[in-house]
Amino acid sequence: MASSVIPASIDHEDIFPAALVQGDNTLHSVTEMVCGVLEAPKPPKSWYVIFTIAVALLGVLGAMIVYLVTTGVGVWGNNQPVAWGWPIVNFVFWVGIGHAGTLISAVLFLFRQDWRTGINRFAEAMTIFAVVCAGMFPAIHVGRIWVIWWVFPIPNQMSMWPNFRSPLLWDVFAVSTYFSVSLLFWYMGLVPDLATVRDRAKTKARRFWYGLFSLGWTGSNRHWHRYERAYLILAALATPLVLSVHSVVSFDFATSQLPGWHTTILPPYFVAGAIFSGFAMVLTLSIPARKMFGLEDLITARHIENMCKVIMATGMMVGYAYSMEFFMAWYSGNTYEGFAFVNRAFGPYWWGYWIMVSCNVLSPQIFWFKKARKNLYIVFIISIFVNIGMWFERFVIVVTSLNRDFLPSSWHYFSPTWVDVLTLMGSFGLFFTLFMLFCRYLPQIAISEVKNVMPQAHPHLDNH
Amino acid sequence: MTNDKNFYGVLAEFEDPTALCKGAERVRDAGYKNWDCHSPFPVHGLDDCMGVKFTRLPWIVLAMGITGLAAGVWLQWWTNAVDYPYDISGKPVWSLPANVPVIFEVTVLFSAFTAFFAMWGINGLPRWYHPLFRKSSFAKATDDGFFLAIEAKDPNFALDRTSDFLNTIGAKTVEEVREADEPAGLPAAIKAKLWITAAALLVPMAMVYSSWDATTTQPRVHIIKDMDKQDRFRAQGQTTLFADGRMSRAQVVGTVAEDQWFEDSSFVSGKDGDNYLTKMPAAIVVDSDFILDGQKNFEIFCSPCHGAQGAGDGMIHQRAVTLAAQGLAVWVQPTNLTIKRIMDMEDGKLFETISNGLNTMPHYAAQIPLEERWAIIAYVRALQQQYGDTSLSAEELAVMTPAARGDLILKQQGCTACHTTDGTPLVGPSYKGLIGSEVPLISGETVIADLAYITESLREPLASARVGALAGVMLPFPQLTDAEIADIFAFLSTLK
Amino acid sequence: MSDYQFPRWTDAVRPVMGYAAIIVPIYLVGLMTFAFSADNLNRGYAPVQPMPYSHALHAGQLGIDCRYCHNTVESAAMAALPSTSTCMNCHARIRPDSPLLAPLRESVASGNPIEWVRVHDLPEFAYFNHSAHLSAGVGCVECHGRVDQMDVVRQEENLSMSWCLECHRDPAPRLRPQDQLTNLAWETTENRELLGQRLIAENNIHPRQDCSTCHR
Amino acid sequence: MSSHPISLEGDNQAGDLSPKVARFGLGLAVVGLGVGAALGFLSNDHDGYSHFWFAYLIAFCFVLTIVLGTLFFNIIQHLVNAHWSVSVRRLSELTMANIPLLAIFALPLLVPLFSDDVELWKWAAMSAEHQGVAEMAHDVAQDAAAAPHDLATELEHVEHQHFVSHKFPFLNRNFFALRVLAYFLLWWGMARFFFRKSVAQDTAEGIAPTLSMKRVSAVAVILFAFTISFFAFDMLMSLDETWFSTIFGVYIFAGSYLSAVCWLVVMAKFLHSTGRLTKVVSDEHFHDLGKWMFAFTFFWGYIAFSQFMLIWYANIPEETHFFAARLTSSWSGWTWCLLIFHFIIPFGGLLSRHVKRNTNVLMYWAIYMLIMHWVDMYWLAMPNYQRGEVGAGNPFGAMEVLLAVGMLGVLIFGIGRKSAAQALLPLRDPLLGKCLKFKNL
Repeated sequence: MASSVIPASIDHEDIFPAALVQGDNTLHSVTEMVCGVLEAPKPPKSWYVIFTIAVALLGVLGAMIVYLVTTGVGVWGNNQPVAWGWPIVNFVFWVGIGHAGTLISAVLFLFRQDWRTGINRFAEAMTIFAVVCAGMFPAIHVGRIWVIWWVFPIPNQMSMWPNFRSPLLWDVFAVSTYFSVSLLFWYMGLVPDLATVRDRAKTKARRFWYGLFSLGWTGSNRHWHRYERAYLILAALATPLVLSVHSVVSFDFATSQLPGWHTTILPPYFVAGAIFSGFAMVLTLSIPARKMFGLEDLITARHIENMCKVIMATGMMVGYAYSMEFFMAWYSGNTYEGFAFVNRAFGPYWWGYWIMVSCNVLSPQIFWFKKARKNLYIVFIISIFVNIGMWFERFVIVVTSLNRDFLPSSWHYFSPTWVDVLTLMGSFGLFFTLFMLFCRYLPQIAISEVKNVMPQAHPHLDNH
Repeated sequence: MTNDKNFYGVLAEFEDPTALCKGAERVRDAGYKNWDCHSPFPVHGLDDCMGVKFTRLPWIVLAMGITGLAAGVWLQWWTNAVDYPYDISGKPVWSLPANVPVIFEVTVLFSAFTAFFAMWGINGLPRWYHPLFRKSSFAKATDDGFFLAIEAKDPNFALDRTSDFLNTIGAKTVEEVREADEPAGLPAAIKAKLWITAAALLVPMAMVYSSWDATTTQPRVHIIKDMDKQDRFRAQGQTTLFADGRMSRAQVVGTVAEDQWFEDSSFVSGKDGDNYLTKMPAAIVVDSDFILDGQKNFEIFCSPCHGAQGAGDGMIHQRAVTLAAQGLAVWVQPTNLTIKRIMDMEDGKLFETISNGLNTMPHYAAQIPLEERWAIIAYVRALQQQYGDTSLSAEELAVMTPAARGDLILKQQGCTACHTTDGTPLVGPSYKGLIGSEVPLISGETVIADLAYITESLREPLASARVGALAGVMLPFPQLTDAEIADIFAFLSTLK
Repeated sequence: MSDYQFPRWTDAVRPVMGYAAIIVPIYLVGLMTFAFSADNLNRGYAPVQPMPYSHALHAGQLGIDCRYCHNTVESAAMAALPSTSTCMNCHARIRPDSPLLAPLRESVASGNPIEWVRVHDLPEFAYFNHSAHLSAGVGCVECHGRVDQMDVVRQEENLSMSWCLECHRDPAPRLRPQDQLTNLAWETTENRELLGQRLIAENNIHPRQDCSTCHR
Repeated sequence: MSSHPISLEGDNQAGDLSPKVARFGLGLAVVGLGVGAALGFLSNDHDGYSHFWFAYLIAFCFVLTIVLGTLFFNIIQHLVNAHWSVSVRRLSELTMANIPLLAIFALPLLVPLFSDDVELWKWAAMSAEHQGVAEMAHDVAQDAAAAPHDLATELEHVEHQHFVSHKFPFLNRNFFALRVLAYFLLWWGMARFFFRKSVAQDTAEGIAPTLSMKRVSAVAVILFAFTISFFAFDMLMSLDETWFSTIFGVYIFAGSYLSAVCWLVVMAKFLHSTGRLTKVVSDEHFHDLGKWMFAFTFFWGYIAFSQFMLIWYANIPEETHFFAARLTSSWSGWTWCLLIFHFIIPFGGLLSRHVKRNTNVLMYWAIYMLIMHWVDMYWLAMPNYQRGEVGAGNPFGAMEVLLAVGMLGVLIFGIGRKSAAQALLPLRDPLLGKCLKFKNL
């Protein structure tokens, strides 16, 4: 008979990972560390540098939008047959970035992955800002942005209603629901931390504003009880929601009959791709930010390593989808499908395709090595690669499928105009402006959640 | 219980989560109802220690989720299948598979909003004022402090006893908490503003109520004017392109449009050379459809004056007569189309009359297309067959007296439309007492009305026009023979 | 810590917020539904015309057919406004000196048309053809109302897209025999639906509902 | 961090239960497969016992997907270092260890594969008598000259032939057999590795076996993804030789993992009823298994909906015939049944935490979902039987049920035999302590 006693004192990093809060921290020092960032009289110099660049780019975005609206969408490279060019690529790219936030805050919460606490606030903020950037592109893509309200079922003078059978309208509902729910989720998580900032406030203005938004939170346990339940419910709702949002984005393409777009694996493939790109963006942001604001104790090497693993896994899923698409394109016997995929790899946009494959499938393979996962420089570079690769994935899907459609006489090589390029750059300006403001004025780390995973937080009760 | 209205309760601080849990168990067991713990993070296990009942939040969310599901279904069904169904990409207007994504999103939206707002609602937040905030030590509750507060309104509460109790169960410190010494109700100024806002909200509603279906001289409000008005050509519009500002352009002088050219020019003119056509142009086949077309156009364009049966008694005539009596119109009765003169008139002459007008009748070439003018003539002929004069035979005429023949001729030629026999002046002078009277002519002369005068008035009415008459109104009657004029004279001579 | 505290009366704000959370959305939706309704915004337009022409007198009392003046209506997309000469058919002799008709006489003298104000004005991205509707058997009254009773012409229907589509989806109850098109007062004892069905079958009427029907 | 030593009270050995279970399984297998086969062979409906082979394939895929699901359950728990599942992991290991046994029951499928008389995989016979499209077109032209009225039908046939013959390099008898062999070898290899290492950990001093399982799991998950996808394409999707769907592998995976979790619930509950593992597999573990059931009911619905909606929406003939056949014929009843009973009802039923924590109710849901998984397999495969023929119905009777039960009997027999040699839980797993302590929020 085998022993019925579990071996004690077995310690191994792979099975029992390092503590989530490094260093000799107490509950109070965690508060100090996080609140210190926004209570400091001045942010670090690098903050000013990045913020200035971001605001400048935001100005470029504003100028581009004004130019677009006053002149018309002809200033873009979009034309037949690539009528869905650059803006939709950017839309899908930004929505995808957004997904990691929900994944970290909701899905990892459901999977009881404690390590999410260090980065979830970050990721949720990133989600919201990315969705803002994403939502902008279809809005300006309609050309007449002053009639964008037509997509909502609002009583109006035409006595018309939107067409709910259109995937584009599903998008409107999916993205706006996603934005609303993400915002609620993010704000809900912020409330106890805002209360912390409120209670430490040194000025009347801070006490008023943080007080206003912390809703009079007292840390009451009866409140915490419902709060945690609501948090769980929101997480449980956000998980299928995040699935649905990028699935709906994929439906924009997959419900059509265009070879290269119409394939049934697109919904889960898009979701995996979104998580993939989102995690890469979280890494891109958190590696410099933890340095800039001195949060290395809270966003630890373990967090970064875990994110690398997620990137590798989702990168593999994306690779699986690439190969399934190729196999089915051949297996179906459909000549058009076959052509579309050969055209992807060896057509006029072959470079886009191979950038995508090498960035998305090949580059994360380095994370098989623990040393690579531990090396911040490598991780940072790969995360940038993945961002680039995922942008190119959307470019490949949108542009290569459209530029050689069924009618060879209408084949046309799409190239972006300077307005296209500056608009994309400007959207990064919007993103980073919001992000920098967030870093400066709101707690970057979920203080109460981090405290909750510290050993001090657990009551030692004999009767349990 | 305490009688001090402003006394809130006592606040105890504990060392750590463990102490708090143990303390909470004791407070629970002591039977307190109105009390709570405060900690910077949710202490797991504390719920059991406090005896917190499991929240009903999930059930509320479920109920609202189902509501959202129903709302999603209803929204799409109502908008796309009932209120505004239209055909897009061949999908049925009510096609569930395509509606699933939005149903799902709306369900999640409702559920998530409910989870969020119901949670704050049940928690009684936002509540910016709280007596506990008045204790500076309580700031630690969101940092690293663990507190337990018992409210004074708890039936078990007694200040000393409760404080001692808290001390015995491991509290680090115990403090008394009082409400702020200020009124709890809304200040009057804010109340007034709220009422004003509420009243102001009624204004837009009143505006909508008053504008509903109201007659206005202002053009409709188009919220998005986008492309409503375009710089493009539209019939009868205005333009800056041409000097006269008209978009509709006149035909270039000296040109004939393709559809205006006819091999048979009589179709356009009603004349064959200098002679009027006596029958329809060769291109026209008169059948019942053609006559019905003629009827329609007759009723549109002719009947207002000539009357539905062509008797010259249309609604315009009747109104004009009334107005003429007041001196507001200068009116000649429209010709009765069923008299012999018109029956005898050539088709070509009738066509010319419709096209170019005659005497007081305006021209209708601009209003009535060519072929329909011919159709009107066909219909007029049909009217004449039904209501027109039936001519007497030569034998019958021969046995009549000359005066009787003259009476008949006047009626057949339509003279009685303007001239009466009883002395009443109409457009023209009455025939009564005419013969033998002195007639002042517009030329200044005066003549005796005799056979020669009557003959001249019928042959050349303009030359013998008398003072006070509407010169040029009366038509010449060249078709009358001398014998017929003699008969007319004989009839007129009887009217003394 | 600064000693700023929210005043105690902020507690009383909460019930107000609760009511507002319920009332404001209902209020906004209700207001928008009625305020932006085509029935509210589009109907009732009765512009002041350059001279007081009464359809009630001419078309109603005198019974002049609509087509006497709007004579292109059966053959063209647009129902033409009458030229001055059409007016002068009668008014050369009836009320020739009326001061109300001064613009008419000026128009004759100058050769410039009278600038009538368009009442039923569709947006220019919507194509509408009068002749097609008349030949299908849609009477004037279906869109223009009882013009023969109006001293000043007024837009009775909202002319919105969904209003157009209502009839395109279900034309039967709005069809009438060809000889009653301009008879605004026409009534029949026959069931309009059945009559319409019969006319649809007889005249092969299939109103189109695709976008390019009107947006071409 | 380390775990506290926790003494495990109660019986965690199968002991004398193993032979009983094995005997029960054997009986079930003999009766089910025997009578089922007899029914099939007695009612030869003039098409080479095709009906029987369809029923056999359905039963086989039904059980095999459960087993593959448990294999994946194992791999993924090691990959993500999960602690909650340690108490039921041995149950999944006992299930997945039966892959070689099931491989034996794949052998009979060689009959329909290589027989020209049986119409199971229609491409099999077609690939054997493969005629080039050009030759066929030539024949059609000649036939058309003789009998012009048949031209449309003939051309349709050529078009069909074109789509199918294009795949012959992939879909032919030998390569198919070779591929299936490869899948089973790979699965066997993985199952064997994880089973042996896990058993080795029971007696090991350190945690070396656990660490090596963790290392291998990353590679295993990739292998698993591709093998189960291509297995799904080969065994089930190719039943309709012209149809294709890129998501099909994921669809089969979703059903597979769902049924595996259900199977674990049933096993754990059965062991509870015999007084085993009562202290080890607690309500918390059932709650988590219930969450997986709920999550994968949803995930299955999501994948099934994605596949259906995209094909329905685009409505391209070569794809849409799959759903057209299942929505417009007598199969529509089964399709609605799948939507309502495989998704909507269990979704509602498993939503509440009270259901997930009530082990009796949860077990009924698990059994229910296993039945629905069989319906799923039946719905995928059976409409291809007598496809397109006049009067083709949806044959469902004792034979289908008996074969499925018999195949389950095989699995139970295998589990019974495997369970004799070691404990019913990984005794010295380093995460077991954490597993026994955690509580759901």
